[in-house]
Amino acid sequence: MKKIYPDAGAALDGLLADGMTICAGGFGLCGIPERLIDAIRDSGVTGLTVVSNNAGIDNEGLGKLLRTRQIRKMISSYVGENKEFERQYLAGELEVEFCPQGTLAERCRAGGAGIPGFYTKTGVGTQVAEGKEHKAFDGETYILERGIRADLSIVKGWKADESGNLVFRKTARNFNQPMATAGRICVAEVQEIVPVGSLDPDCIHLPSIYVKRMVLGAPYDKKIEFRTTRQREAA
Amino acid sequence: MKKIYPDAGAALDGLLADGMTICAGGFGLCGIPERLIDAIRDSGVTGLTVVSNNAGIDNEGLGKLLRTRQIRKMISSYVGENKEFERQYLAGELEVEFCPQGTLAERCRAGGAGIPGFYTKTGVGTQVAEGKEHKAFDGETYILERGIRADLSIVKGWKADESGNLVFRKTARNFNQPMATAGRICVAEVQEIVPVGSLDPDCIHLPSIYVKRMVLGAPYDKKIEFRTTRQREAA
Amino acid sequence: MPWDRNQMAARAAQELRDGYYVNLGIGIPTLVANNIPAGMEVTLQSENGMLGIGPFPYEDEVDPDLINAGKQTISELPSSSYFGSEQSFAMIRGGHIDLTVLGAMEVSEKGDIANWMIPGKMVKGMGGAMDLVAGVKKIIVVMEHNSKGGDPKFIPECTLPLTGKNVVDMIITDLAVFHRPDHASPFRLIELAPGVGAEDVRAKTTAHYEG
Amino acid sequence: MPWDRNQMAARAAQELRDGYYVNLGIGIPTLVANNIPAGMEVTLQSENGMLGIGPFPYEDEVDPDLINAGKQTISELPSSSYFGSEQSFAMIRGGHIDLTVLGAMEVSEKGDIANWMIPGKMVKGMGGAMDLVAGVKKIIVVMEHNSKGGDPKFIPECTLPLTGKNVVDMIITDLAVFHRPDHASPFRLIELAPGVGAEDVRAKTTAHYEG
Repeated sequence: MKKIYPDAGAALDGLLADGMTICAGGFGLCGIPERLIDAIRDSGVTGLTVVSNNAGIDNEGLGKLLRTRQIRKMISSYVGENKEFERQYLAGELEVEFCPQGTLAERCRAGGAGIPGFYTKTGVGTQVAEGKEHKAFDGETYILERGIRADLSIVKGWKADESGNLVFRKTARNFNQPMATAGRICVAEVQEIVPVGSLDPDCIHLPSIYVKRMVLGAPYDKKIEFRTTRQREAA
Repeated sequence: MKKIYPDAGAALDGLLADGMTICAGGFGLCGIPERLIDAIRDSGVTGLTVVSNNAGIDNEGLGKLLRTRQIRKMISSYVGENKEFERQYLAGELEVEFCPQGTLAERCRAGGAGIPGFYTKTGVGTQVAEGKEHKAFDGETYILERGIRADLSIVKGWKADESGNLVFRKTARNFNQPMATAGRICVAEVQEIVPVGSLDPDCIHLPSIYVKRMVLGAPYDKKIEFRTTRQREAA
Repeated sequence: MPWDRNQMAARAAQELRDGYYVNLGIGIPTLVANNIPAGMEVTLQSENGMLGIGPFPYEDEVDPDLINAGKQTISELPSSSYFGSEQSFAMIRGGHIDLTVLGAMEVSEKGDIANWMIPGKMVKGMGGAMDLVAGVKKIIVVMEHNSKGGDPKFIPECTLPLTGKNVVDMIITDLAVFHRPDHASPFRLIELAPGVGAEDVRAKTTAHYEG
Repeated sequence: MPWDRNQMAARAAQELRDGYYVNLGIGIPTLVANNIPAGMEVTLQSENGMLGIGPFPYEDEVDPDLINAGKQTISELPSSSYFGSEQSFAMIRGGHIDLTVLGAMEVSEKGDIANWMIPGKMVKGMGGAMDLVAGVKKIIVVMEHNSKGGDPKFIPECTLPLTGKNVVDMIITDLAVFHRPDHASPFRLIELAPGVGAEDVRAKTTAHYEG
């Protein structure tokens, strides 16, 4: 069972269809599946619903698929920093479902865990609660949120072993973990593929069962949205 | 903020009360909080509801608290291998709520994550579903299960750093992870306490926010329920 | 001649496919692990939090922190990973496990299964069985065709408390194999143990099935 | 003289306690990190999956894989840990974070908060704000007492879409501090910026409060 594909296009072969739903990992431009986004753009697939915390920036990350008008709908918590998004949204060309960030993460984890719905306090009394079932538990009001299942998950890892066990690095883990579980199939791109046995079995972030196909995406030219630094004090 | 206590009794000081609910980690005798169970026994606290996948065996693990009659009710998925349990249960002295193992793990995770209820297919059409709300999602029937919150969680870790970041070892992780989050306060016992900075921040199984008090429990004399081995083939 | 325990397990192993992730129950199902075809990659899950179960350990490798869901000591493989129970069952309940092989006391013609409780006897609990039958993609039951007293176990309606309703895809007994392509279809007899006649099976079964 | 941004942050920092786990919003709340009393251990959470936020990195330490929820590059501490977004918000929503300090456009006298959306303007989304106000144990709002146009921001009823209903515990403005002991009680004026009179505050506030 070979999970390693020669490039992102090959790894997505047979998995793309117009109108499909895709769960994408990443937070801002941190830990986004760059190669797989490029391959989706190159495939020309259209009418996509994309579940992702953010929508990239102009021509970076999912911004690339917005520019080519391949995305019909975004399910996201925060979409600032993207002029093309703003233009399409205000022109009514792009549908957006805003979902609180924690609810979004939990909805994807739930979908991946066989949970079609769960109750949360987040959003009670706000626009987010409109049209949703309300229920009281122990005297407090909660709303029902739905688990999300997608046709495909695309995620970015740091290292994978040849069997598909995957680890992330620092805050590039973020949504990659829950998104990976929500797709009927998950394709991962990683910076490094190591032999089976090289990773500590106690420290696998995403067990191999979730990773059906993978591709070596390096070298990466990781973009930074806000480079903030401090000065070394003079000696 | 010192989280390290000199012994298990001290770590539980002020946290125990008759009739309280305790979430306990472990699977069988693997990864159980032995020292904390001993300290609870020695405290004499009684009328406990204990949420634990198993109930120990005769005079090991939670079996110790059954023997002393400190437990009023167990919420568990499997309680074989325990004669005293059987006696008390059949005599009506011990209340038992059977909960499917996955539902139990999810209920504790949910409780710890602010989710008072979630839907699952597990148990639909069985005794477990009786009296529970049924709801259809996309044409399939699910039942509502409740999140569990406890007054106290007791867990067993492998290594902790001084700030309370905790890692588990192999299958001794099991229920320790979800149980740790479900308690209003969590006390951990570990085999080793290492300086802050010794653990890989990408490989922390239980971040320090969950561990409010801890105690060095070593040396451990870990019990094995079923020692199964194979023979080396003759050279 | 009816199949013995190992032959039943071998028959179940024929349902394995390369790349499958599989959970095996206690008893005969455990023997399926010894019958994985050479060259096929099958990864075994243990619901107490492990993917990639290795063989029983050598005496000097026994590790109390490394057990399977039957609480037996086991070993790890280079591809193994460990996780918590919540993650383990997210895998199972989320439909990520391809196949499970389980024992049963009764299976009904509608695919109901009873394998956790006999009222009046000491009740030990369902463990992870209800999660497995509710969540795994394909459910294979391996059981003796008749009880020790000679009673059919593949029956019109279960008499014991259920583990799951309308969940079983395939039944492998010592006499025959029954299968259904989906949960709306009836079971069909698709295979007989060598020397066992279809009438034999019919006579020892009260469930309705085709073929 | 009204408090400046840093003084408001310093006032919020007085609410910190040793051992607290805290999430700080963007803007003035971020400045609270610079005002943690010496010798007090306070751990900062970043909702994109980190506990133990360090200072901004030196130029040669910048790491694209290490950012905060505002997408700024940051550094780690020896006690830091990383986790996924589902775990990060399990922490937040499960009530494990002791305190959050947030900015706001409006707060109502009932403790409602609006800080994510102005209808008619481009909507960017709520990010993690709704989760924070729903889940964190204590919610402190730090905001200017009046808008740039002079309108009160602590008002009887929010006019903007809410982020959370009846969730705010304390309001720190450039003029005063309001607090309530629980969510059934009204806010009480508990402190004034130096040289600011209670009547000043009253004149610039439309919300009902005590004290």
